[in-house]
Amino acid sequence: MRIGVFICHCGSNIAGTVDCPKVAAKALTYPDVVFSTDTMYACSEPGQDGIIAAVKEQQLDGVVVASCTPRMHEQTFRRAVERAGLNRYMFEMANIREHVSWIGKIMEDNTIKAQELVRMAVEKLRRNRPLIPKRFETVKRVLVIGGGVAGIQAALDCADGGQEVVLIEREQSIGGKMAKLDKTFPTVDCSSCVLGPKMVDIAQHPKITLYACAEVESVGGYVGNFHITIRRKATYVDWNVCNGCGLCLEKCPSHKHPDPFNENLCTAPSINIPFPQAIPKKAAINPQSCLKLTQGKCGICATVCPLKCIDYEQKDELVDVDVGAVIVATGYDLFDWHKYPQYGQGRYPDIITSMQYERLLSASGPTGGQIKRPSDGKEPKNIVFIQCVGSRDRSVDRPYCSGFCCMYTAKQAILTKDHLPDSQSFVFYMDIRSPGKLYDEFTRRAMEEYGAHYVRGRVSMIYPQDDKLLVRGADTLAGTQVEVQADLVVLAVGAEAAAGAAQLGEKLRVCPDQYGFFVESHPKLKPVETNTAGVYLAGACQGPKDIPASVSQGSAAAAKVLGLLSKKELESDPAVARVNQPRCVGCGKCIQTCPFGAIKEVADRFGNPKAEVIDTVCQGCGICTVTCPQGAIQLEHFTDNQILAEVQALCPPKIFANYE
Amino acid sequence: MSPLDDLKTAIKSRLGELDCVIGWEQGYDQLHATPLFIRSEADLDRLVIGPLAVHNLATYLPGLRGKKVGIIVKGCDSRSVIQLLNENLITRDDLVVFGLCCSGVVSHRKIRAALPVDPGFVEAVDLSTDTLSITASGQTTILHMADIAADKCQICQYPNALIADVLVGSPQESKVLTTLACQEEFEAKSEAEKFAFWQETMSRCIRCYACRNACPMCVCRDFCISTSRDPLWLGQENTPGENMMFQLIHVSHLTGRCTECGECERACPVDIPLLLLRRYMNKQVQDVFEHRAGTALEQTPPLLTFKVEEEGIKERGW
Amino acid sequence: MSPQNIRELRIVGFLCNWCSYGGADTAGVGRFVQPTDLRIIRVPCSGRIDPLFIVRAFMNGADGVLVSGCHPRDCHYAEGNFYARRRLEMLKRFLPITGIDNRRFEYTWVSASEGQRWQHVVTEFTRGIHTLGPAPSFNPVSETEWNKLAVQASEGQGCPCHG
Amino acid sequence: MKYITKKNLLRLTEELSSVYRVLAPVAQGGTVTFRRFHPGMTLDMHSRMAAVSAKMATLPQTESLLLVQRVEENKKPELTETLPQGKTLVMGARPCDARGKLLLDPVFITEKIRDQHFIHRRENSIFITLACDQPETTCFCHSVGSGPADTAGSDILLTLVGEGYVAQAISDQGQEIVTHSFFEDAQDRGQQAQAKHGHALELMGQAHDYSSAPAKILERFDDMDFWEVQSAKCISCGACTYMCPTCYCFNITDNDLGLTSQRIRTWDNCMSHTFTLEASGHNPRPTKAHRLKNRVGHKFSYYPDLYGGIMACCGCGRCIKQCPTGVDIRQIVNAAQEYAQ
Repeated sequence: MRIGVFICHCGSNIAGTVDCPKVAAKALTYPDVVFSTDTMYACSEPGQDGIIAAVKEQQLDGVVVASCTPRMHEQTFRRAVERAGLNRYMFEMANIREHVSWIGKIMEDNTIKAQELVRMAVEKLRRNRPLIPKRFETVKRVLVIGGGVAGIQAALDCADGGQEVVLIEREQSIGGKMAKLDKTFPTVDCSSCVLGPKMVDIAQHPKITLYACAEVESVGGYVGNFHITIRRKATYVDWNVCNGCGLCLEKCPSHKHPDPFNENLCTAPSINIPFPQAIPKKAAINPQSCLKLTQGKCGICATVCPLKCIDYEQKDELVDVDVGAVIVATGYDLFDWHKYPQYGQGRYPDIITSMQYERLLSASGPTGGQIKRPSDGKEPKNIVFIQCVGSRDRSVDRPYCSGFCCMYTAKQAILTKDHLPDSQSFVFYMDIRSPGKLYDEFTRRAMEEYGAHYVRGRVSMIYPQDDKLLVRGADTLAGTQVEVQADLVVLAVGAEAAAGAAQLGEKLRVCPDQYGFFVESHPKLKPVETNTAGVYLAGACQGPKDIPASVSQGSAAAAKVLGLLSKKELESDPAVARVNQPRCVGCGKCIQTCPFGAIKEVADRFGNPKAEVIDTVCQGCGICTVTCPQGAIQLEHFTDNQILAEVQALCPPKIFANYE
Repeated sequence: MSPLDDLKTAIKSRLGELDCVIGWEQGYDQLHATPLFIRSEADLDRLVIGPLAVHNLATYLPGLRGKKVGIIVKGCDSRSVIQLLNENLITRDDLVVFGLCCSGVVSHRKIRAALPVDPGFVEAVDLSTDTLSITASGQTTILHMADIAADKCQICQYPNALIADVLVGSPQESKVLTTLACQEEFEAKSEAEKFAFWQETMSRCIRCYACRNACPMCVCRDFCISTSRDPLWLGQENTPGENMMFQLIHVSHLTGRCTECGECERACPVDIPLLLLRRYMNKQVQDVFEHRAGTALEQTPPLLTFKVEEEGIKERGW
Repeated sequence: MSPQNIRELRIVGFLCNWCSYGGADTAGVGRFVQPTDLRIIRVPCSGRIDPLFIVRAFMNGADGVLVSGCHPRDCHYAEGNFYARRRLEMLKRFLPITGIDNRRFEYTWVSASEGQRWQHVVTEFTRGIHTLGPAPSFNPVSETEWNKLAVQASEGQGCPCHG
Repeated sequence: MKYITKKNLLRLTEELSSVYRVLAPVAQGGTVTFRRFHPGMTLDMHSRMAAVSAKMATLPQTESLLLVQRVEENKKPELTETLPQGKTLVMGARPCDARGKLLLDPVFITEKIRDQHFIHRRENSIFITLACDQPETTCFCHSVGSGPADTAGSDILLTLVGEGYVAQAISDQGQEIVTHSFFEDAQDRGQQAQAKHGHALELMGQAHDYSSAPAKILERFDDMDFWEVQSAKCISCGACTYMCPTCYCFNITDNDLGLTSQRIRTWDNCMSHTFTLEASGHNPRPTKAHRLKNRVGHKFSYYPDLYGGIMACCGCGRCIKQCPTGVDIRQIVNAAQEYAQ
């Protein structure tokens, strides 16, 4: 083998604390190394050209680059060696920046360490072999999970791009959180006027199939060929027939249960259509409160329905779809503010959440757009908004900023003034975070034009005083305590990961971060990709986001999917497990431990059981390789011999001239 | 009828449907038994059972896959059969298990140690319930079974076959003792002492792989990673280090699978106390996973599964 | 191999690509200074780490071995670290019987964002290994040591019932 | 004839160990093996026959053949041949050990091939052998042309008489050693030794006639049913070959360790699957039946066919005595000899 070694200075990033020429010189004494040099920036165009030229001139058949972390530039250099005519797997990287130059102070130690890491890479490379990917076709269909604004945007963009789309929504209607909002910042335009047409487009698009009241039951397969089973929950109404006339809603005698769409500010009938613009506009029975389903009596809806579409016997239904890609747009939930003792933990009805306040502001809400406080229905005069409820607070394990609360609080202060010109808004805030187009101007308008009184400080306590709430807090700018007699307190609750995200993540093999939001492939360069090929993220399931950002991500994810499915064939990663069948004793331990079901039992020509890897399903984790006692199943590119070579390079065994 | 007669009758009635039944017969002298492959009723006459029938015959089963065989098992051997079944390495339908209720077997090593000179020329052996009398080179020595019983028998918890189509003999009680003094004594040594012990012990290992090939759970056999080039885990050089490495490969691969039958140690031609390692590992498995290999059908070896919350594992905090 | 810097001991790290290797990168990006003894081998998943790699490192003279993977439940491959935890725990518990001090081996979980934690783990582990000093070599390294071994053997030291 | 007390023999061994690499039977962990002897150690000549033969004196289990080293300043690797050094003395070998040694000669020293490593050891080793006064059940040296007091291959033959040994110098080198002052005249102990030799042979009983074995085994060559029955209880380990004084098969391995590499020769074992495994994955001896056939066949048929009728077996019985499952090579050869359709 002829190996070339390139030691990158990375400007002074590496060369500052590693003697790069010395590392390069030492590499020439390593076995099979025929060429070694140091280079200023290996990843730059001249750097890559240098590698390509050396491969050609020196007839190299393997390349080692010692530079930054392979997580940064492994792909870059693999493409470079490919351009030079080598297989992309005949390349190894030694991480002498993040793991050496940036963490060690002593030049001498760093240089020795860099030399050893290069030596290790050389020993690994000596045992590499060219790997050729397999090609396979893709299913031209996309699954979008979640019908909030991000999911809607993604579905429409995919469908407009010519792909079939299956959109599933857990709730009875699509629209998500945005459908509940009254107005949106910073333009203060009507939320449903913006969203409504898009929801209708979903219903009418010939390429989109919508399943509401549906969830992902199971996921099989792999990028380009996912097999999805969808559970359509029983609605007890035949949606093929229901035309959403609403007669059943009017006649339903059981309407005492809280209405979740209205944030439990009012009640709803047991058979319901959540809001007038709902898509699909179909009635569904709540099995927890329906008298017929809980007690076996009633049945009025079935009697009044002109289309006879009520079916109390309806069962959940499983639907199988094959898709080539999945977009996850499952959104977020609101922080449960009851964890805070200082806000009364629910004892005071006039402390409400920002989302409840949206419903009070909304013309289609329980009060018809009149701001009336829950306790006595009076119009409030002094309204206190408290920001960062469940944001930027380590004590409740929510150290992150939810990002949009500053903006919607400003919006609500503005709308309050519009609704109640005599009112006075107070906003307790920590910092105003409004870094968006026209955002800062918007918050200033709330203060300057709408007279909202912004107090920088936290609220320490709220307690009732007569029919009012006394809000006590600090004004950290003035350095004083402040007290406000409030008629209504609105908590700007933060965002948290949606309930059920963890379970969905497990099915899709998408990791949640420590707060339950899904982790993107790279925080900067791959913001909508996940580590599972073919699964993409859109909207707040990846982290708190406002509407413009969610819509952008929806489009971005759609663009990624369209790019993926525009390819006739995909290539599978060849660094997968492979079975050396003569060595396999057919015990099936690998099959037992594979998390992906990527190994199946086959019979050899003598009928003996043997393991076989399904290339496209294997994700390359290597659990099987450790499970197999006879080492018959080896993860390509990370074989036992390759890793052992690295161990031996670091810990060379003692050699004896005489063993007697 | 004696258990041996019961056993012969039972085997006779099943022999027709089987390729062979594996049992024991007398070996090169009266003191040593050797495995017997019974293929005809004539072979059956040579069958012996008892304290000299030391071999765990389950070792042969994976190699006979695809054939219908019968096997005679002691309590400890039956654990190996169960473990092999649990690991899908043998087929229950192809197997007829003749179970014994075992009162223990001898340790030839202990017999040797009890005699001044190796009993190389055995003239007569006389067995009673509690004693073994050996006449060798003209001298007769009477040994007490309790002194020469194999270590595993002194702490035996499973004297009666746990799996059997036919069970002969009267069931025996499990032993009160569950740990061996010598094991505890060894474990109590300092790390440096243990290190030195293995260094010098492994310096006499000849890497003949008798321990591996006698082990009923070493099912890789011809494809053991210690003799392959790809993967290349082990050098061919006979140094204490490589010899120890082999033993550690063996133990590692037995984690949660070892049935503690002791065949490895018994097979070792240079008497390396390999069970010191096995028993310790098994104890760890028992402590962490509450698992004892081969004691129940349908068990999953603990390294082939996991729990999201591991009650038995306390990780180091940093 | 060049004569090693005597200030350093031989510490081998096995890190999963997705979390801990990334965590070590993050520590680098943050310029979190660490002892230089550690040499990191990158593997796709902690589930790829055969405990025998660690044994091999020790038999070849490693003074310490550090394994790190994704936090439980955060495995890129969903289950790899769950298997790894069982395998590595058994190795850690087993080592004492071989005479290898099991403080020389640790396994832990570090996520890609925990650069500081990585710095802490490396610093602490390295400090621990330095406290223990160089590991003894299983193979005698000189003629005298071979001789010592032979004499030791004839003295029958070792297992009380087999010695 | 000379005589040396047990105590003096130990002192002699200690003295010799400064000149020779002395291999001697040493008790360790309940067993006895040949080990490098150093002053301060005790000999265990009698408690039992050493588990492993003294073969390593002339054919060590591991030996270095070549070293390849990369030196930093020099890009070209340096290649060194590592020939054995010094002299070896085996104390307390048994006649079968000494006899076994001779059986390796025609293999390693031929007209075409002269194995320098073997030749060096062969020419620089001395065997001080202890005659057996008590044969074991597994012993059959007298059936393969040897006996409990066989002097072939030995330099000195010791016979236990009283609290010491009658020493009979066989070779010139042996003669030189017995001139040492530790030795006294044997006087009438010489006759006692002779008597012991005769008694030991008598105890062994009738010798078995193996002369028909080469042909008879060859007749069974294609009869795999025969070999499957014979090998049923074999577990295909290598204990028999590694303990055998006459098994000489070896393997040569290159340990590629990058900066330093080594070519080593190690004992190989025909019971192993890898012994005949071909690069293609094909194995001409796929089962233990094939392998055991080879081992028995080689010792009692192919070797004698090549080397003038001498069996490649010294009858020490280690393979029988220490086989984990009690495979008895005598029974297999008998079965072939007595085979009737």
